[in-house]
Amino acid sequence: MALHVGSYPLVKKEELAKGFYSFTLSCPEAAEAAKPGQFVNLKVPEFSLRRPISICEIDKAAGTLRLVLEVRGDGTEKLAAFEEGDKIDMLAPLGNGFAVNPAEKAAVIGGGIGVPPMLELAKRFSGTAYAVLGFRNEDASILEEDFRACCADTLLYTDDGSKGEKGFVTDGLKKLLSREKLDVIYACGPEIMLKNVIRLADSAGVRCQVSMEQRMACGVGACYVCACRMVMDGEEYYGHVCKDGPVFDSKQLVL
Amino acid sequence: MALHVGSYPLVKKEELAKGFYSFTLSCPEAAEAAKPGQFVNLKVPEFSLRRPISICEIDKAAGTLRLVLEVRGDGTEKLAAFEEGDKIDMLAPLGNGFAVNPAEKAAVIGGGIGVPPMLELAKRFSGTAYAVLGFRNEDASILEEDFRACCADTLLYTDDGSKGEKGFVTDGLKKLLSREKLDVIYACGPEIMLKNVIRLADSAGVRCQVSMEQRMACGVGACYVCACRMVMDGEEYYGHVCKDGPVFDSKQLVL
Amino acid sequence: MADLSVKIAGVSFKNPVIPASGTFGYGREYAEFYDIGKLGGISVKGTTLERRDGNPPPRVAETPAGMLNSVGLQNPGVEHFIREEIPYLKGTGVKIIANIAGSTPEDYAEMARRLDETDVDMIELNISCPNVKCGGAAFGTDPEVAGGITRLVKAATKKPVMVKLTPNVTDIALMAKAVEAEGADAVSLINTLLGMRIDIKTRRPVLKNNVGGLSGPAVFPVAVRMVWQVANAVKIPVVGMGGIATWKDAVEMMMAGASAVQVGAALFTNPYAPVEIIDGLNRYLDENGIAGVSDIVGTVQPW
Amino acid sequence: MADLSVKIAGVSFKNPVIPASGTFGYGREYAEFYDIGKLGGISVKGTTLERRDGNPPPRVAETPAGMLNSVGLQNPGVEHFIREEIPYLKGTGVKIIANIAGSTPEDYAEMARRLDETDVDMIELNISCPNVKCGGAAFGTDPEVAGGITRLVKAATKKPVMVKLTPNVTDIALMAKAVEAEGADAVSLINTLLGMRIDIKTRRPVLKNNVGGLSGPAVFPVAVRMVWQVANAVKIPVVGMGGIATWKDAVEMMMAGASAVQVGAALFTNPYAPVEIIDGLNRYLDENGIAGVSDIVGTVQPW
Repeated sequence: MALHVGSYPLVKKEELAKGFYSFTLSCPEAAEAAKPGQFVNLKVPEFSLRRPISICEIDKAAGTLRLVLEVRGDGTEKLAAFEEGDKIDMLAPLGNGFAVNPAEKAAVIGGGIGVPPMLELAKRFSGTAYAVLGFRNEDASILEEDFRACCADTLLYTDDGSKGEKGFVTDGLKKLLSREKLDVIYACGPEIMLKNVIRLADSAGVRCQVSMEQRMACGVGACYVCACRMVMDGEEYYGHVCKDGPVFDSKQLVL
Repeated sequence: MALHVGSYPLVKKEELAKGFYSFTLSCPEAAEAAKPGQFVNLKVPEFSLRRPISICEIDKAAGTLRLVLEVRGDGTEKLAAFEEGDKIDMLAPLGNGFAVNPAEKAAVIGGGIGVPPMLELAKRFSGTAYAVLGFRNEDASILEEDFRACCADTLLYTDDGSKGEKGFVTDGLKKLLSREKLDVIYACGPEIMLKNVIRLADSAGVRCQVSMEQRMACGVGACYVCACRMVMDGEEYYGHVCKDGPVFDSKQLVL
Repeated sequence: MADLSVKIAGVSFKNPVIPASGTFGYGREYAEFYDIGKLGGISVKGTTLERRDGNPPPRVAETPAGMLNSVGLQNPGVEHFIREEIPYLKGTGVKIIANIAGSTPEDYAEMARRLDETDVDMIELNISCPNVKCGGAAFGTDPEVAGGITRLVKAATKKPVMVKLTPNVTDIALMAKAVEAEGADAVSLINTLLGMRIDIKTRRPVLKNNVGGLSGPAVFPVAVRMVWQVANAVKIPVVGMGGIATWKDAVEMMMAGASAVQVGAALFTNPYAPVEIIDGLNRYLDENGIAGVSDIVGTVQPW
Repeated sequence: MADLSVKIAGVSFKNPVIPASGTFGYGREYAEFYDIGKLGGISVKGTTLERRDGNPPPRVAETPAGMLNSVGLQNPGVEHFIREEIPYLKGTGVKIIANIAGSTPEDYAEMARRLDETDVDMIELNISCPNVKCGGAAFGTDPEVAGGITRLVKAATKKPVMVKLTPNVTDIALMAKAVEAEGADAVSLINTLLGMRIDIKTRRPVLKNNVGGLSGPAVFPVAVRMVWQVANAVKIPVVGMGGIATWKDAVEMMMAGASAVQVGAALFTNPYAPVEIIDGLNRYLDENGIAGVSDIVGTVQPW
C-alpha cells in the first residue's frame, strides 16, 4: 500500500517567517513513497477536518518529510502549536504529484504558500531549474536560500518591493521566457497567479503543470468536496483536487 | 470576591489507586478562601462542561488545594492526563462547605470517591474526629494513611473484605455510635449509603450533614441543572447542589 | 471606541451581548465575577405564572461541543420575579428581558399584563421550551398557535414583545412570519434542538426527562442558517443565539442578520464569555474601522 | 466472538457497520486502507438518473465537532454505477446499498427499475439531500410526497427499499410512518441538518452554495433522539446515523433503536473508523457476555 496513516514525530520545527512554520516529520515509509507535488493530510487536535499540507522536501535517506504551513485560521494555528517531539497524526502521501523529466529545462513558479511544494520539485532537476518566487512582502518571504542552493537562478518578487524586485512572479516568468528556451513550467499559488502563468506559458508554447488548492475533507477522493473545474474533449466537469490533482496539466483546467 | 477563576499549575500529581488521582494545584487566593466541603469546577480540554471535584485538602500556607478525582468517563480520563507543570483552568472555591465546630465530637463517613472531601474536614477537629471509610475493594482504597494521621480512629471497610473489615461504612458507624457519644456525623458517598447513614444518625439523635453529588453545568447556581430534592416547612422542592450545597443538613433533604 | 449600542424594538442596549434565558439566573451569580451592568441586557430565567419545580435530575448531559439540558422551567413564579428580582436587576442598570412561558395562551397574556407596569424593558415569549409537557415546544411548532399567543400578549402589554423560536420545525421562517403578522416586535432564535443521550452501561437515558435541549457550539451552524433565513423573511429585528462562544461567532451571527446576540452554554465553559465577547467586538470594529456594530448586521453577501 | 450479523429487510449483513452515502465513494479509495469486504455493507455515493456535476466549490466548511458539505450529488449517473461500480463492489463481497436521488418521483422509480436486475442488495431513497434545488429535501419534508415516492419505487422493484429521512422536519416520526404505510422496508436517519458558516473577513458564506448539510459528532444527540422516536413509531427496521465516530456511539445508537448504523464524517478524521467500530463492538459484546449485537437493539429503558 502506498498510503500511510499514523502518528509521526515532529523532529524539527522552524519558524521561517511570521506565521510560516517548517515541520520535519520522521515517517520513513511515507517518505519512501512520496513524490514532489504530493501532499499530506494532518489531523488537528480538537478539529474534525484534517488540513492538507504540501510536501516541501522529501529525504528518503533520513526517512523524513518536510512540510511548510501558514497560519491562516484556528486550525492551522493549532497545528503551529505542535512542538518538536510531539507526534502528529498524518495521512500521506496523497495526490498525484508533478510529472518530472530531469533532462528538461524547467521553471518553477511559486507564490506565497505555493512556494514550498516547488522546492522538492526544483531539486529533481539537479541544479538546472529556474525558480521564480513571489511574496506579499519581505516579512512573508520564505525558503529563498533553499531555492538558491538548488536552482540555476532564483528570481524573487514582492508586491511592495521590500525584498527582491517589486512586482509579480509573472514579471519574472516573462524575463525567463525572453532569455531561456523552457521545456516546462510548473506553478503553485493563488488562482489569479496560476491563470496569468498559464496564459504566458500558452503564448510561449511551453507545457505547464499547476498545483491547485481547495478545501478538503477525506483527502483520498471519496467525498467529492474539493471540486475544481476541469475539461476533457471540450466538456467541462468537476474533478477533485485530492485525487485528480493536486497537480494538473494546464490544459485540463478551467480557471 | 471569594470566587476565583484562572489557570493554576498542577504542582503534584499522584496515582493513589488505579483510576484515582491526587492533584495538588497552586492557587493561593482560592486556597485562602476555601473551606472543607467546598468544590472546584475544572475545565476539561475538548469538553464543554466543567467537572466538579471536591476539595480534599487546603494548605493556606503553601497556597495549594488538593483534589482527588476518579476516572469515570472520557472527561475525567482527560483530566487525569494532566501532568505536573500543566496549568488547569479552575473555578474555585464553590458551594457552601461543612459547618464545623472543632470542639464537637465528630464522625466523618466516606464511601468511595466520597472519601476525599472528608479529609480536610477531619483535620479541622485536631485529632479528635473518627473516620469510617468504605471502598469497593483494596484496589480502590485511597487516603487511609492520611486519615490515620489526623483522626482519633479510622475504621476501614471493603465490600469484599480485601482490605480492612468486610462490610459497609454503616457497620462502622453502628460500632462508633455504640461506643462514642457523637455530636455530629458528616457523610459523603453514594446515595444509598447517605440514606443509611442518615437513618442511623436519626435513630441515635445525632446531627448529620451530608455532601451531595449531581451532574452540573455552571457550578455557581445560575443554570439550575444540579437539582436535588429538598424540603422546607413540609414542602418539597428542588434545590441545587452547587449553590444550596453540596453540603446539606440531613433534615433539608429528601432522599 | 466603536459604537456598540443597538436599538431593538425601541429599546436601546448599550451593546448587543445578552446572556440567554436559563443560563444566567437573574444575574446575581455572575455579578460575583463582573459588573453585570456592562452587559447589553439580560434575558432572565424563564418565568411561569406560578412557581414551577422543574424536572427531576439528572438534568444535564455532555455532548460533543455541546450539552443537553432538561431543567423544565424551574422558577419561583412571576410574582416572585416582579417582587424580588426586577428591583435588583434595575439597580444594576442592565436592560431586563423578561422571558415568560405559559401552559396556556392565556397564561402568557396574564403574565404580560402583570409585567406591563414593571421595569422590564422587553418581554420574550418562550413558546419553544422542549422540556415541559404542556405548551412549550408544542406552541412553537404551530404557526397559528404561535401567532395567537403573540396577538394575546400584544393586547395585554405596551412593552415590546420578542418571540423566541424553536429550531425543531421544518420552516422556521414561516413561524417568524406568523408571529410578525400578529405584531411581534422582534424574534429571537434558536432555542435548543431536541436531543438525547443514553448511558450504555445502565441502558438508561442520561437525562431523567429522557430528552433535552441541545445547546453549545455544536448547534452554531444551524443557528446561523436559521437566523439568515429568518432575517431574509421578516422586517422585525432578529436576535441570534445558538452556540455563540467567541466574538468571532457574534460577528458571524450578526452578519447573518442578527441585530444582537444571546450567549448561553458558553457561560458554563467560561463565565466571562459575554464580557470577552463585548471586548472582542469592540476591538474588531476598531481594527476594521467600522463605526458602529449595527453596520455589520445582515451584511453577508450570499453567492 | 459474538455474533455481529444483523438482518434488515431480509438482507443479511455480516455486521451492522455501513459507511454512509457520500462519504465513501464506491469504496475504491478506502480499499487502499483495508479490506472493505470486512464492512457490513456500503451505502454508495448518491446516484441520479443522469450524470450530475454537483455544486461549485468550496463545498466544505468546518464547524465545532462537525462539518458542512454542499457537494450537491455529484455522480456519474445510474448507468455508469451499474456498469462500472456494481461489479467491483460485488467482487469485494460487501453488501451493496444503492442510494438514489431523483429530481422527480418518476426518476426514483426509473432508477429502481434499472437496479432491479442488478446485484445491489438494497435501495436507499435519498429524499433528503439538502444540497440540490429540485427534489431533495423538499420531497423529504412532505409526508404525502415521501409516501408517494416510496409507493412508486416499491412497484418498480423487488429489492428491499430503505428511505433516508431528513432531520429538518417538525416531526420525523410522522415521516417514518408515512413511508412505512407505503411499503418502505426500512428507514435510515438522520441525513444532515441544514447549516451555514460565514467567513467574517470576506462577509461571504464559506460554502459557494451558501448553506450545506451538517454532520459529525455535533449532531449525534439529535440523531439518537430521532432514532429513538422513529423506532418507537414504526415496526420496520431503523438504520441509525449522524455523528457516530466510535463503537460506544454505535452501541448508544443501537440501544436507541437502530438495527444497524451508518458512519460518515468520522471517516474524514479517521479512515479506519468503520473497522475500529466493528472491532470495538465485538469486544464490547464479548466483555459483557452478549451473544449477538441484535440483542442490544432498542434496549434503552426510558425513565
